Amino acid sequence: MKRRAAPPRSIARRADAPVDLAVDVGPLRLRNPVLAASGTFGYGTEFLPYLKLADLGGFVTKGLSPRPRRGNAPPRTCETAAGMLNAIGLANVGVDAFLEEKLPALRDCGTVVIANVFGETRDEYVQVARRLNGAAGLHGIELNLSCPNTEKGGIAFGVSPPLIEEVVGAVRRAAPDLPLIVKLTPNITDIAVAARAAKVAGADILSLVNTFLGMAVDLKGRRPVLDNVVGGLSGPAIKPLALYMVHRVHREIDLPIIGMGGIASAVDALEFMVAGSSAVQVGTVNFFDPTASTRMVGDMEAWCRTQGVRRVRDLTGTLRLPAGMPGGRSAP
Amino acid sequence: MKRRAAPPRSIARRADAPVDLAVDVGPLRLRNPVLAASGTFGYGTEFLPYLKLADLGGFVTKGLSPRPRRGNAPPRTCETAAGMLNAIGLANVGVDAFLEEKLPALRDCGTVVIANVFGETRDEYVQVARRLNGAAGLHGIELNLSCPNTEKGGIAFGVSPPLIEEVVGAVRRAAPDLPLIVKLTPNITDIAVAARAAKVAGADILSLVNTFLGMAVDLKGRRPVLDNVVGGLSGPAIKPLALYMVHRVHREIDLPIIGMGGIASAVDALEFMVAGSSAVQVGTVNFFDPTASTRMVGDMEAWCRTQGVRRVRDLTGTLRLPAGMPGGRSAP
Amino acid sequence: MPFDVPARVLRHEALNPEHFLITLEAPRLARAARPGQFVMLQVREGHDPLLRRPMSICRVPPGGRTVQILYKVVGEGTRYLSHQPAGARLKMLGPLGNGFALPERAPRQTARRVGTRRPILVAGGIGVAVFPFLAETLQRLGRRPLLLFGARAHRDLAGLQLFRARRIPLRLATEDGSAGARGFVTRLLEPLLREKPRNGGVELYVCGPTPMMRAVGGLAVDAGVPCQLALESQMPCGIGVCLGCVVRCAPQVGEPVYRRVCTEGPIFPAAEVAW
Amino acid sequence: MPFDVPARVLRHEALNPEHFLITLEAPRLARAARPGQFVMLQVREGHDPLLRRPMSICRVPPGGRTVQILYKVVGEGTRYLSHQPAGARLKMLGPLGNGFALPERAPRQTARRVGTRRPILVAGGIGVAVFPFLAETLQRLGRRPLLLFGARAHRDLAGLQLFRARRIPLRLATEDGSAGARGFVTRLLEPLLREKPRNGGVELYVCGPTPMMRAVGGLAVDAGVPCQLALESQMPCGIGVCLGCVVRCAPQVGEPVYRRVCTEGPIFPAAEVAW
Ligand SMILES: Cc1cc2nc3c(=O)[nH]c(=O)nc-3n(C[C@H](O)[C@H](O)[C@H](O)COP(=O)(O)OP(=O)(O)OC[C@H]3O[C@@H](n4cnc5c(N)ncnc54)[C@H](O)[C@@H]3O)c2cc1C
Ligand SMILES: Cc1cc2nc3c(=O)[nH]c(=O)nc-3n(C[C@H](O)[C@H](O)[C@H](O)COP(=O)(O)OP(=O)(O)OC[C@H]3O[C@@H](n4cnc5c(N)ncnc54)[C@H](O)[C@@H]3O)c2cc1C
Ligand SMILES: Cc1cc2nc3c(=O)[nH]c(=O)nc-3n(C[C@H](O)[C@H](O)[C@H](O)COP(=O)(O)O)c2cc1C
Ligand SMILES: Cc1cc2nc3c(=O)[nH]c(=O)nc-3n(C[C@H](O)[C@H](O)[C@H](O)COP(=O)(O)O)c2cc1C
Ligand code: FES
Ligand code: FES
Repeated sequence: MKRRAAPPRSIARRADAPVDLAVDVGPLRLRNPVLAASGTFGYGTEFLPYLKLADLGGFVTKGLSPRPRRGNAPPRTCETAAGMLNAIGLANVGVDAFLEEKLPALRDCGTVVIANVFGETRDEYVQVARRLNGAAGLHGIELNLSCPNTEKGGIAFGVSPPLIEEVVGAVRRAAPDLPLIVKLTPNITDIAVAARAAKVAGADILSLVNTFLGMAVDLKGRRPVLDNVVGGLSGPAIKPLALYMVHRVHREIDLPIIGMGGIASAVDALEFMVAGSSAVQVGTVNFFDPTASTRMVGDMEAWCRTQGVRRVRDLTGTLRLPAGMPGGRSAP
Repeated sequence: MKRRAAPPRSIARRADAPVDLAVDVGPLRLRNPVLAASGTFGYGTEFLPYLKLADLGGFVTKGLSPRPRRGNAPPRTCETAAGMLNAIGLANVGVDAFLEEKLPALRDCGTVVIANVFGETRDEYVQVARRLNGAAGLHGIELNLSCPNTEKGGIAFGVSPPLIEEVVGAVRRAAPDLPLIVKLTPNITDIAVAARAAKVAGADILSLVNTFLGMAVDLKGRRPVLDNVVGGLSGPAIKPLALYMVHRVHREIDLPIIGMGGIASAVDALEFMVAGSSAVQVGTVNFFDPTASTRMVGDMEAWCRTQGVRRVRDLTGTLRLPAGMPGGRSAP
Repeated sequence: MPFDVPARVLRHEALNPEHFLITLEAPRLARAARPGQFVMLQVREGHDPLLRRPMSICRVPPGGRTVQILYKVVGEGTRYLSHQPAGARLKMLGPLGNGFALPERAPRQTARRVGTRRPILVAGGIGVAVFPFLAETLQRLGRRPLLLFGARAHRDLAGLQLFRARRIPLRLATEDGSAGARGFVTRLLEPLLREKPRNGGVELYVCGPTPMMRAVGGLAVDAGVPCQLALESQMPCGIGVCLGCVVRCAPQVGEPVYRRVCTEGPIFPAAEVAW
Repeated sequence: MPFDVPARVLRHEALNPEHFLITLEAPRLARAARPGQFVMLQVREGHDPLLRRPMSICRVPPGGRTVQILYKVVGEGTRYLSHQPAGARLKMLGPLGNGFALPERAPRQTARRVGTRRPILVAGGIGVAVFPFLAETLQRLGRRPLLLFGARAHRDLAGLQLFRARRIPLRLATEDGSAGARGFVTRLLEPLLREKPRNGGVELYVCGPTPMMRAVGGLAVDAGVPCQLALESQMPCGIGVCLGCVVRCAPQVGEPVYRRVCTEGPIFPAAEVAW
């Protein structure tokens, strides 16, 4: 009697079992690890024609300031090899309009809403955070530390550990009720130093990375392409750099990480998790593939199922390093 | 009497006049501004099947150490979006074999030969530089400051201004006869600080940038792709970052610059010149297009001719910034 | 309501070495489209180039299941697009943007009545791509559009057959005089603006390079003639979230503001744009 | 001496959904090619992917003006390559690498003489691509090559017709038993190595996935049979300058060293490789 062997039961069961995509990121509990990144998802409702917000782990709003800002003069963007530069100049509706017009529209959106916050001075950060603290329907705030400090000659908050401690500590006190994500700038010699300062000052979660400083030149015009001269580089081009920074911070600092930088597929996202992220944000991909974020969630689940990973959160920080190399070698 | 107007004489003459591609870069005089970058051009002779070395402005050898090094275990490279990671581990034949076997073969190559130098300690840099000083057929040395200092816990020389001053000063004294190019690492908060230290210590020329620290993950294996874990990112992906750094150093430091990072065409190269480079190096493009460097020289000349640029050196630093923005705005 | 669809290339014609007319299958998108709207079109797979390209909806051919795009190869992205064979699938997002404000349907008997403005479509170069759909729609609304079309040279006057097939009257100008009047398209427009308004005068629909739109918009504002400009701008997203595509506008009251060309536009009243 | 040429695609056949045979016009390159050498082939224009792909020279068809490459779609690069239509031009650099060390031409009368080893070509999966050129060359040298070909399943046994057309004897193995013997290619090889050497015994030419080459190389070294491995490795440049492609080798004397697969290889004696 010949018959085909059935697959061993355990494997069969494993392949059918639903994958648990939920992740805990410090105080935040997310349905799945995929959030849309600040500045690439508007105030959320812009994407309603393309996806269900409830299918996302969450999203982060465009950066909010105390008052509305119209931003930089155009041209504000420029495409580069596998990336893009932007110098939007942090245009936004301001925190009041956000609370009055944008947030109420998200009341039943079914996902985690995080407000991205910036200021040109410590007090501006504090003003925005204080207004947001306790707002109904808001699940957390993310501090954008890439903003230049106009009181300190324009140096970005995020490159100076004392400034980081100052602004993070002040915001922590101003918005005690909200999970506090501190978003690090990559334009620094050692990002772990910034991460440590954020932790000391009370961050619940770290998110990294923001854009890399870059420039494009209009050769015939002998001019910068961007009216602002300098812009921030994002997109697949920066993925290896961002992945390294996530790895480094994960090895050095004991805080949950939301990783980002060039993620365009579920595989990219899962690589960030293996390198130490508890969740990820997707930014530039939303521009060239507006349904990418939710498709990524589905692809993530499919990948986990075929690989026998039952809880996606089990992947975080599972990178196996060569023996004797806890932080990775350093000379390339 | 109707006749077609002849083009004005001055324009006609300009279009036919040969373009002067020669550039002076500090003490170096180059036939044209295109050099091949260290680590991407072997010891020069490897490219003889593809191009005439004499058609290049010059080239830089693979980095040389006091003794031969076999480098890191494979895998050593990984392709990324519009870029690649490498962790070769500075494999090289050693300075003695270079002087005995490689350099003599270049005696009549007709172009400028620059030796790239590194060490794991200050003394190793000095040893190599001293051996090279006065070598026949060598036109300059380029110090690779991206190398980790094994005496200082593996921190790269190039991220510490005191270490930069120390090693550059020592090499300056050890090789007083050779033009000294100091090659900066981009993995630093403000590259102008490193540039300043190099200048203070006696650099003749700055070259920038070396590769950016990055990583790739093998998702299924939960392993880093590179055996060395970390690698250096190069190729078109990094061009906007490198261009910005050239711009920044050019505005801040008064030393001639050799710019590089992702250059793949004559337009790319000329953009680096407009941003402040006196010459450029081309690296990764040599891998995927081995005749790119010399074709670039031809394309550069053609571009200058159609644009009425008679001396390519006139382009250096011609970037026109918006009024009131000498260093460029900083918040993207 | 826009749709993001993997649209199949049904036809891809080279009108001349630089200009192409591509027909893409996308029924829901085609049905929703209005003149002046655009799509974000993937030019090939992968990350080079990274971003989709904004392209006007040139026509919705009869049947309403396809859209046509008329484009010019100006850089790498459009060059890659031109290599796409029939059968390929390209992601296409649209219809996007506000579209032209259209006149009301003219009842047959009043088509030439006083008070009905004659639509003048003013095209510069590849800006003409937005007009076939508009012209056909205006015809259906009982109007008699006239196309003024200026370009560098004869070979840049692409897509004329799309207008001739619908018997839309057209006047041409080229900078080098190789077809039509020599000079800019404003040479064709100025006499029309000076004419004593008959039958309600004219209204302008304009698309072309920025200097041309600036000039035409200025003439229209000076002449007090309604004028809609179809603006171009760098558009990373096309859906209003990146804030990259803004143009400076001077609203009737208040400070100049930046408006998103992809969302508040791409069609703006000439009087609003404060370049 | 290698050449870098913009080679025209003359034919491009899908052997099955995953395997393709592409014929490229490149006369000088074709004339210079020897079995076991490879090319660096651009898969499409632009920077995605950035690097060219190393591909064995599968055959130089009669006429000597073209090269054929047999490849499998395993990732984005090979997938883009598979979309290249006839007529496209792809940059191709080659011939590169050392190629197989070939036996001397056997004078007719001595072809089966004692002391002449029979060439056994051991292929795993797409590793077979390097063997048609080698097999034809060995035939021309008066040898009688035998192909042992193992793969995952029937559909992975690509390119058999290239051997059958030359009447090269072959034995097959598949892991799932869907064609030939069930199991690894070593199952075909082991009995041959155990056979009492007739007529000088055998010599091995091997190309396949690393674990397979490791296994076959080990068997050969143990049996004292000459064995050349055609290695694979990540190859950014293919011309010896990036030092990215190295493999650990244990030379007869001295410390293990890293050798460049692209330049010192891709063909290495099995005894030298110290994985
Ligand atoms: C709303 C809108 C509708 C358009 N409709 C058409 C059309 O129907 N037919 C047509 O041929 N062209 C149209 N364009 C212009 C078209 O988008 C550009 O020609 C195209 O993006 C150029 O891409 P490229 O890669 O070939 O050129 P490159 O110059 O290499 O592109 C580099 C970058 O600049 C952007 N870019 C370049 N030129 C323009 C431009 N004029 N406008 C906007 N972005 C630009 C590209 O998107 C890309 O990000 C339209 C533009 C807009 C904004
Ligand atoms: C000397 C040599 C000869 C080869 N000959 C053939 C051949 O005749 N037919 C054939 O189908 N394949 C051959 N290969 C393997 C072929 O180069 C890879 O399958 C191909 O590079 C995969 O590219 P991809 O973008 O589709 O895959 P991806 O996996 O997406 O490629 C990602 C990166 O990995 C590299 N890579 C992936 N797999 C390999 C591999 N096995 N070897 C080397 N680099 C790899 C790619 O070059 C690229 O840089 C050969 C490899 C070498 C080194
Ligand atoms: C157009 C644009 C606007 C952005 N605006 C913000 C912002 O307001 N606040 C912020 O913290 N990050 C902002 N970012 C950074 C992104 O949130 C993200 O950190 C970065 O783009 C890297 O991810 P990516 O490569 O997936 O885009 C912006 C990015 C882009 C491209
Ligand atoms: C494989 C590889 C090896 C390199 N080796 C060296 C080296 O030995 N010394 C050095 O100073 N830079 C080295 N570099 C850096 C290059 O010279 C160059 O600075 C960098 O790649 C950026 O330029 P690119 O984007 O044009 O490649 C290496 C780069 C690559 C890709
Ligand atoms: S293109 Fe992104 S907002 Fe208009
Ligand atoms: S592939 Fe570059 S040295 Fe071999």
